[in-house]
Amino acid sequence: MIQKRWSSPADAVADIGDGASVMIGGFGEAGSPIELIHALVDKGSRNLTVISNNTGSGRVGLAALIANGQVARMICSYPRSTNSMVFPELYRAGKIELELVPQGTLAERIRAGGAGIPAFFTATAVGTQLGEGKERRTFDGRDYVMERGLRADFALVRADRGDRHGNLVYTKTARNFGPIMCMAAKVAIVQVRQVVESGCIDPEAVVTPGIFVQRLVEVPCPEQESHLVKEGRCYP
Amino acid sequence: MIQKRWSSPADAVADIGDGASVMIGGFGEAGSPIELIHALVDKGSRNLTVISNNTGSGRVGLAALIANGQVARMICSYPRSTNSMVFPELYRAGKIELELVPQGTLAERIRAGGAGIPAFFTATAVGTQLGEGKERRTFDGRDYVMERGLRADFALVRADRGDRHGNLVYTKTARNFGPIMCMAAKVAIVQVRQVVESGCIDPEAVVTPGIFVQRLVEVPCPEQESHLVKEGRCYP
Amino acid sequence: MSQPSQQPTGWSRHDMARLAARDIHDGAYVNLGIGIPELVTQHVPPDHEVIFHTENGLLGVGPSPAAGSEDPELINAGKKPVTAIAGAAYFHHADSFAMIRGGHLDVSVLGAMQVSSRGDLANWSTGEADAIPAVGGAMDLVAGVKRVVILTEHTTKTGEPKLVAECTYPLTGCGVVDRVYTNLAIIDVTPEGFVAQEIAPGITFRELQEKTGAPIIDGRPRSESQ
Amino acid sequence: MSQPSQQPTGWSRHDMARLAARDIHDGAYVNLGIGIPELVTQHVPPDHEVIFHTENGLLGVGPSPAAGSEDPELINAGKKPVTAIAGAAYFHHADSFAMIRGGHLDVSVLGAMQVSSRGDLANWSTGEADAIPAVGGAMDLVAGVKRVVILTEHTTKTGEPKLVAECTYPLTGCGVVDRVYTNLAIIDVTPEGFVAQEIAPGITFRELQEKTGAPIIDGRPRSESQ
Repeated sequence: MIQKRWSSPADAVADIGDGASVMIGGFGEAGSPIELIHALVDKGSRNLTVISNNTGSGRVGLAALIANGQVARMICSYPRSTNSMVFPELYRAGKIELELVPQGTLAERIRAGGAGIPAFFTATAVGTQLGEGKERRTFDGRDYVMERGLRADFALVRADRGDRHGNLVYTKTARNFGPIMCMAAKVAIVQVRQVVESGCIDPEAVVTPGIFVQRLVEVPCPEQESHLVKEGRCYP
Repeated sequence: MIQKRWSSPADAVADIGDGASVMIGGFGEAGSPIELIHALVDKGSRNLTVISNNTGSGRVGLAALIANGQVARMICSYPRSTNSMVFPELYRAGKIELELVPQGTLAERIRAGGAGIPAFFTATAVGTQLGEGKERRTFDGRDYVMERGLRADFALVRADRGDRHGNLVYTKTARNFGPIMCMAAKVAIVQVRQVVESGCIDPEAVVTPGIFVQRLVEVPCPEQESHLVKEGRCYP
Repeated sequence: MSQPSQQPTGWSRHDMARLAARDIHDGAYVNLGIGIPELVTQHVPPDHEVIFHTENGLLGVGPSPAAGSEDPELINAGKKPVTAIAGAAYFHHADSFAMIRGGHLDVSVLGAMQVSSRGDLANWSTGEADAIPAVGGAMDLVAGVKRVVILTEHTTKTGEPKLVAECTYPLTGCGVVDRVYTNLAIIDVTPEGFVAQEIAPGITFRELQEKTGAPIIDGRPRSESQ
Repeated sequence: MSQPSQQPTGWSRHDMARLAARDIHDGAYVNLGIGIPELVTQHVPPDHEVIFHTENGLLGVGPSPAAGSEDPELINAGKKPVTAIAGAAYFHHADSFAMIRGGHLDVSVLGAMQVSSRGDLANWSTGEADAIPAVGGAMDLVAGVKRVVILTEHTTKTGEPKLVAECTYPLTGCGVVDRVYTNLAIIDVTPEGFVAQEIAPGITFRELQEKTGAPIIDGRPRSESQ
């Protein structure tokens, strides 16, 4: 029988080793899998490449993972925000690498990776610093750059509900990068607010079909990153 | 106020002119917008390029459009089926052109067209007749061919329900090419079983967001292609 | 009695947003950048329905929620809480940028650090060695959306022109800007360079030219020119 | 009394489907082609859960519907009516082929016209001038799915070998086939060519070799070899 449910965040991330590439869902705190990230902080894997839109806030969640010195390289579109100081400090100190990618190109590279597309062309970033060094090509009179599909060893994602087959639905704008990161990772690890019986999610409304999900962990009441930041909390 | 609802199939297709490119949804009869196709037969536009997975059955729907001599060129993956004789006859007689495309490449080319991707690479068809003449390239030790995004002037699509904003949900495997064809056409024309009030479709469960839809026509009881074929019906 | 001489400041930020909103057609799909562009939502003409898109996965952004009813999972690209209208739709990031890159959005309203008379836009980086580079979705928006309009103060806080002959900051896109709304004027980017279409009350064309880092053509109807 | 000599025919189609089903691991995601591969659904071991994918947009294909309860909007890639299991999901064609092309499916079970000892597969066209070419999703499946297995009669109706040194029909894919189940044997495609792993009862290795258009290595455990 298919049973993708795992007992705890710690179990679910236990095989994320040093040097792994890890996609982490979320746009700011919305959709950020904070319990899975904290489990990865506990696990202590180092030299990670993290692919995520942002770099976290305060000293919890993704920011805690970075502050803990576990991340060697970030691939992201927007590594700063109001309460983001961990990444900037390490970046200025030369202790973390950054590959800056336009947000839509980042999303499409992840989707391409998941869809078996090794490369595609986009007009985004043509003629800018972020397009430099990239193969350029004209189609129908317009210039494009070639971008590569992006895959990862693991994805950490937060969804709303899931079933034992791994089918997922999300909440509002917390959906963001979750579905495409599940597609692009060899092992997609998802924390959901609730695990439901198979058949409880309308098959017409499934957002991530179970084939893209390997592990599911129930976290009924996830921490709210912005609350923790406001309280000045630090993880661990 | 946004109101994408049009009064009839005839009105909705009235500006599809000679030489237009038209994507037509459906996988076999499932999702085939038969009333919109029949309206296009009535309209009589000629020299069309039609992009559709199949070529229709019997002498109704897409097969009727082809039989009526309106289609100069088909781009499709599977132009024959049990009850398909119209296309084979015209093809053997040299009266219709065929661009044969693997089904997944066809789907991805349509999605790419809708997503502003002019070209991408896929391993599908490498080393086969359908990969011949295509640019070939190696990424990470594997060979791929380059495929171009596909757009069209119009799309004819069938969905289940829609609202005045153009949001759509589909039925089961009748979804197939509808969502991506709506994305890839300048003007997506959709027949739905029911037009509902905005807000009646759960925003989490919308399959095609309204931005991809230009015209909506209510056809409460669409004809069933297989019934018409069984009865030996001919359109018009 | 003579009034103390005052530097005319032209339009307010809300004026600018109102002028930009006036030019957005009924039924348009619009993405708003962070800052002054956000004010556009408050000035949509009452007989117009405009659908606002936020790149983090929502079409049909509604007004800000009442205090206390914010949902941390319903936010805009600026990570501020929003609401959703009836007829909204949620989708993932790849689908969201398919809308942008695929040319499905009608208008992108963005802020700017610099705009050149060729329509180049710089709005993501000062290029300083110490700065943390962060681009977000700006490059995708300018490359993909049908019409790109800029809402910005005409000059920097220190009085430097933001409308220039050549951008000195790193570019967001080349030749992408269609129109600029500033506190001083509405300026189109044309093959001939900047063309003023409307000038704020109390501002002369000469003042406008003085505060602009590239030649401007006066494109106003003759009756309005001073 | 001597029995009249009979040509041994080996396994039935259901035997072949059962053998293929036996080799599909619990929890696998599987796409089935049209024809003999469709029989695999009937032979999944009772302690295994296998999820069937159909490329026209359904994961979790269930058994055929009872007569009279067919839904023309719930069909498989062969356009036959099917049902959906609890835990199924519907999706559009681009997402469906993202599963295929992206390597998310574990097994693709297909029919064949020819398979070469290098693993080339021909199953979409006779290449005849008069034929209507039709490819469907076969090329995507063989290029994308992790493991490609073939279920086919060992020879054509006229007795020609389907397992050959070189395919003479147009290819579906190059070097893509992992294993072939025929009525005579289970044969792996290896760097050394065809290797028989199991031979149907009543069939000798020599008979198998005679009906095969390329050399076969006997790869059976020594105890089973004849």
